[in-house]
Amino acid sequence: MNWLPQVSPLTVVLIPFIGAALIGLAARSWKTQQLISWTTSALFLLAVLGQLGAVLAGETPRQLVWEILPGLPIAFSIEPLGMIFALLASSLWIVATPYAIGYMVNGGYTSLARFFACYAIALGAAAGIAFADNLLTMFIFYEILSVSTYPLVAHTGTAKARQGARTYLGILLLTSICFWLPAMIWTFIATGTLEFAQGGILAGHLGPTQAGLLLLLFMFGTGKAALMPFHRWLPSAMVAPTPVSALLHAVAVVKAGVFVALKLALYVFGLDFLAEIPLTDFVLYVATFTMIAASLIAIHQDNLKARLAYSTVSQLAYIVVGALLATQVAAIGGGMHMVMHGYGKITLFFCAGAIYLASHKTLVSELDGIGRRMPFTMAAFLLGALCVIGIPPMGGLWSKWHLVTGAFEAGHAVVLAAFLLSTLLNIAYLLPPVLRAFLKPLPEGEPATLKEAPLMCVVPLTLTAAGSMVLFFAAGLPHRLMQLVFA
Amino acid sequence: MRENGILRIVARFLIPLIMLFGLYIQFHGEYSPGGGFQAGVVVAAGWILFALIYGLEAALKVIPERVMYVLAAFGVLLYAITGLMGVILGGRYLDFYPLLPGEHAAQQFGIITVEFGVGVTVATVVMLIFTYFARRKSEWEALSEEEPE
Amino acid sequence: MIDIGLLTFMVVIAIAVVRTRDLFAAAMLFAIYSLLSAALFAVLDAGDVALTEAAVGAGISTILILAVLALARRYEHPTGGHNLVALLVVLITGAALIYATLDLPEFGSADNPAQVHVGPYYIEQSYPDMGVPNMVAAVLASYRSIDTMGEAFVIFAAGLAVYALLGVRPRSGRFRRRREPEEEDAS
Amino acid sequence: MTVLGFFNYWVVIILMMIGLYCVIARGNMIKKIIGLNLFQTSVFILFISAGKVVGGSTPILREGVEVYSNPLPHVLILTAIVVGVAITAVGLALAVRIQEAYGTIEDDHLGDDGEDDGPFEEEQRG
Amino acid sequence: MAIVDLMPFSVLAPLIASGVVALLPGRFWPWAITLLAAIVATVIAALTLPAALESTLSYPFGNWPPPIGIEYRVDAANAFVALLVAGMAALSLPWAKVSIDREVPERQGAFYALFLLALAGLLGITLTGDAFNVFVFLEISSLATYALIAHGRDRRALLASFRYLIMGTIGATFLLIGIALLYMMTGTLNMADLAVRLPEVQHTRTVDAALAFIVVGMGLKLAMLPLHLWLPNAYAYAPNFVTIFLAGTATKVALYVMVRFIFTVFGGEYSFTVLPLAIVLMALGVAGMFAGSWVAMFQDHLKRMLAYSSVAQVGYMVLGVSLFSAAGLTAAFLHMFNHALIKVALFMAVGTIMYRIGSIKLQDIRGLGRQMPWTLTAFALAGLSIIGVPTTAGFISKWYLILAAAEAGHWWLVGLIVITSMMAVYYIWRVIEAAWMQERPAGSPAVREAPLALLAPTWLMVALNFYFGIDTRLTVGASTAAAEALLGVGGLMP
Repeated sequence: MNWLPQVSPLTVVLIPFIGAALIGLAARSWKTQQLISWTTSALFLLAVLGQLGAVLAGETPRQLVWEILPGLPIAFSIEPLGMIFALLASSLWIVATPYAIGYMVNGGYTSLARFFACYAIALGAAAGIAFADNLLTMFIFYEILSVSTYPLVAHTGTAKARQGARTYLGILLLTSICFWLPAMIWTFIATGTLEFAQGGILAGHLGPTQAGLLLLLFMFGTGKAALMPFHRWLPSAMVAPTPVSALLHAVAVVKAGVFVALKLALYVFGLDFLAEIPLTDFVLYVATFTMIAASLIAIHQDNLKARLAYSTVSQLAYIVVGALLATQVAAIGGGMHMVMHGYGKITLFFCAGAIYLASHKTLVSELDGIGRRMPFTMAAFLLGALCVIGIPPMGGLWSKWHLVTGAFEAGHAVVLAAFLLSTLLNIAYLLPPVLRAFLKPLPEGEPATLKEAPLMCVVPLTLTAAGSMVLFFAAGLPHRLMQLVFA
Repeated sequence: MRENGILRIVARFLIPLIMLFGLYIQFHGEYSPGGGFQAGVVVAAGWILFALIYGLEAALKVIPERVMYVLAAFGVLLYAITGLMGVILGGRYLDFYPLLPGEHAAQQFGIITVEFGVGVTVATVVMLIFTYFARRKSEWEALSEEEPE
Repeated sequence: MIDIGLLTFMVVIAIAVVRTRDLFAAAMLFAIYSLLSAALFAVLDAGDVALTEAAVGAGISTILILAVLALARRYEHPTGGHNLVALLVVLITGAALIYATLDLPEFGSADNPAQVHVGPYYIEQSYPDMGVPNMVAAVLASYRSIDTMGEAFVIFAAGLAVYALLGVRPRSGRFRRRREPEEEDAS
Repeated sequence: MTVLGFFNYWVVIILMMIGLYCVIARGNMIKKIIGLNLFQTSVFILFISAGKVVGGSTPILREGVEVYSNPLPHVLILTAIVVGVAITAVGLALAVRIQEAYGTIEDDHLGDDGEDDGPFEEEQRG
Repeated sequence: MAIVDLMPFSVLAPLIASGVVALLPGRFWPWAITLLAAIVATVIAALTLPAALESTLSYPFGNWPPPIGIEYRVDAANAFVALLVAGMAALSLPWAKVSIDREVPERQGAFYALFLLALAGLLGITLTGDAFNVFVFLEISSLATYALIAHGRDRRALLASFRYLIMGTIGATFLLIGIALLYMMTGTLNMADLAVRLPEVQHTRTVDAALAFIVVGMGLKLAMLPLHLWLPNAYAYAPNFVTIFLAGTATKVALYVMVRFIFTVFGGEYSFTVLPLAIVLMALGVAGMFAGSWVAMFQDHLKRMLAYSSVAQVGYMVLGVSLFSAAGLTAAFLHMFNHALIKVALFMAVGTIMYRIGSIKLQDIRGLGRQMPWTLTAFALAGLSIIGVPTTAGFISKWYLILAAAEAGHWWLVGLIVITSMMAVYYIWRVIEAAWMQERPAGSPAVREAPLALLAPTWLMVALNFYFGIDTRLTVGASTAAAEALLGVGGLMP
């Protein structure tokens, strides 16, 4: 990737915002808006890739934008973990763009300019979170992400959509302002800095008990990581159009949450210090509980998107567990799982959307035999499901492998058992749709018009399905980057 | 009260006396109790007495409302500009020494001028306020006649 | 010593003002109160203040109140409730003031802080400084001239305010409906 | 200080309390304004008594007078009286307008804030 | 001309201009001269601030040396507040033109003259070094303010004005009682001189009571919690421009006077030991924060909502003072400045809505976001600032307040501040949701976007909110200097 120009971190973050502004200005011309969406996502991907070479070489490009108050700068730095998140978001955005265009146009939605502008802002905010050099910068972009996705969730404007969106925003803002913000202030007062540093900044400044409280505040404050009991927003947000659920609630928003959790564990607490905190285990068990409980709920969901949403809740808990096990291997597993689950889950959402677009079916129980009419979609669904479950030859294997090894190393037998149980549950709720679709006959009276969704939708989901398979072979890149975190 | 002949006659003597007294405390303020404010009140009281006896319209013919309003602003401006003269002539604001060559003369000149400003403002503002209060009643009555219930 | 008789009389009048529901009587009693306090000021050597209080309190204020009474009901409605709160506030204020007096310097003593600092300068220097025998006038118009300018502007502001409020001709007819006959409850 | 000295101050304080009570407890707006005047006048007395020197006289320079009372409080109270009458005038003007707008000047009858009685008709000015 | 000779003219310019403006006919010239006077005052205040940061400036009126005469005595604290007051006037006047032409169509000369008097009064209170002069200029500004509020077109404006008049006068009289007691104990009215002479008579019951009366008196003008009753209606029914100006200035100046007396005249050490000021102010501040925010959450009248929010914000400032530390005072001054920026922007946006649709009830602005996008966006952005989102001015002051609370070891305050911020989120969010997420009620007429004359000043204020949220050198620097000037009593000695 060395042939790509390396721009400053701020520029990377600004690209989507500029794109959003241009989309807003081009409100009249739908063609121009499409063009800008494409260009922006492409430029964004290139800009992110341009950073890869330097990061792989062990550098950390930094940029101080402005120091608001002494010790409180807006600053960016591109370190390996953020790079993983940025790569995930940028690569999936460019796939999601055609899907979103195809879906929104064919689904007959209106106010597309607002939709795509907010979409771009959300991606820019995700990049801002990925590249934030300190907690304050991260917090700002975290809130921008929450607020900018509200119009997306409430896009249809119906009472139900508004209600869902209100729950969504309410929980995210409440947790971040009531827990995260005080935790950040506490950190600043205790350490005098908010800057991320390898190995953490808290060690030596706080006692284990205080640090435990701080950990609680931070982890529950990161509402986007959907730890129980603050997971309700995720199913609520499923009222959104599917491209939103796909990109934002499989990638940008939820991954931002777990990314923050990982970042906090690695760069604020530090794994060594984390291991000394007694309350870490408590949070760990909360995450483990979330993992299992969400899976159990998912099994009972007949609505496909709701099932996927609870699956997401469960999978996010994997990553939080990975962060809290406080071993290197588990943390590496957590970082890799961000990518693997991202690709797998976006495929599943794309498929759910494609099914809805083609047949207006939303329930798992309605999917009988649909695989015969929509073979590509359902095949992709299978691959995505396998990736999330962690079965070869899908990328999900590697991340789960590391996570399980980490749990074993840390000696947490309960967590280990939970991983295994959860994998079984994954199979139990992800495979039935596929089995119904392919093995059961199509019910009587289905219109002959039922066929694959438009190409604009099918191609992206095929790509992401393929991507999750490629990741099985190309897992070296995320692994390498995660190792650099500890270099 | 307008019909009361005796009152009118008494007032005819009294009002000039009141005015004279007002002028006395205005310009004799440095030597005896009194000054701009008291003088203004007394002059206004004389005018109000006139208005009570001869009617507001007659009183407003002596000093129209608009004139009062302008004089009120004139009074404060006189004060402020006297103060400003101190700055223009090389001193501080409200510094009277630079106004005239003699020290005592300068101070007395300044004091008399600003007191006069106060007096004018006070007298006119009091008259103005009285005018509005007194006129309100007749305005209400006019309103009732226009639209009987 | 201040004239105790004057003060006692004032207390009686003040209580009467509060108790009466006849606003006309209240205005008249207030005028008397002002005159008495003017007398008190004179006793306290404050000639200028006495003159002013007599002209303002017994004169202008009373005339204005009477002018408004011509427009509104003469009798106050009996008030109900919330006197307890008022009483509490007043008692606390009074207690604080009494507390404050406990350490006040002796009344009228020539070596009070107020008589030995700043004040003597005016007494001794106002004639040499400006040749004005009335020290009050000297302090008012020269030493503390900016205060007096502020005072002039306060009056000016009041004039403008009344002009803005009442220079407009009334339009609403509501006042007519609720003006009950005045002979009721003349207690 | 002698009890007698206290007594004078205390009577003045009682006057203040009566005035303040009249402002707070009375609902009638004219009564409130009268109360305000009572209150302020009593404060003026307190202030003026600060300047009194026993055996002194009015601070106007005369032959044969040695002791003068302090002129400074007098000046301050002159100003304060003017301020007081200005407040009275504005308060009364407001009372007149309230009488026109509401038909009463009993504050108690006017209820509180929140309820909406629609925008007041626009006034004709001039 | 040295800056010290120019300094008093930031008060005198509007004062003198008021006499002129009162005589001007028509609709243009009164406004233009008023704006000119406000700009002059602002420029002079802006020039004064750097000089005052270096050394205390003193301007004796009539060339009589204090304490014989009256002086204007300016250090970092009052130079900062003066710049704030004059600046807010100059910034809000461009907004006023169109709005006042509608709300006060006739006799604008008197209206603008009253405005100038209110402005000059506030500036006079701020700059003066004489305790009684504070009272006089307080009354100038109060009288003018009562009249300005009564200009509101809703009849409740009259009632609000009258109630404010009663409470304001009681407050001013309390101040006067305090000054009288101080004078009886020291024989002087000059604040710096008082500061020198008070230690001799400290810990007398009279001085204690004087402090109490002054704090309560200014608390009334400041709308500190139990004394806030006048504020919501006064803000709600005054003409929009008047609300904007008052929200930006009046309570701040009252707080400044209170702080000046507490720290400079009495000395912070004394004030906080003799009266339980720390605990009382903290309790009232916290109660104000909560009660104000709480009531604001249920208001459907946007101006009342913002007015209650102001009560809450005053609580923040009082809380900062109650911490009795350099950090706390810095936070209080910062919040004075930043809250002025925020509230002026918010009230401008609300006033702009009112200008167009004639109502600011929550149910009447449903769906307005599409028809007046610029106005509502300005409201939303200014709303971010009152919530305290980073990169806005509101964040900076809350951050400092939190640091000050933590420094004093009051951890629980951090939690409370965060909770009240959440309440701010709620009341701002209600508006945003109504404006964008709901449909325009059926049958309501189409609305055009507001005229540029209203939008441009509003957006300027919004931009300033973000500017001062990012570039904090001026605000933090001046606030720190102000706090130091107040705490270091030595700096004020002649």
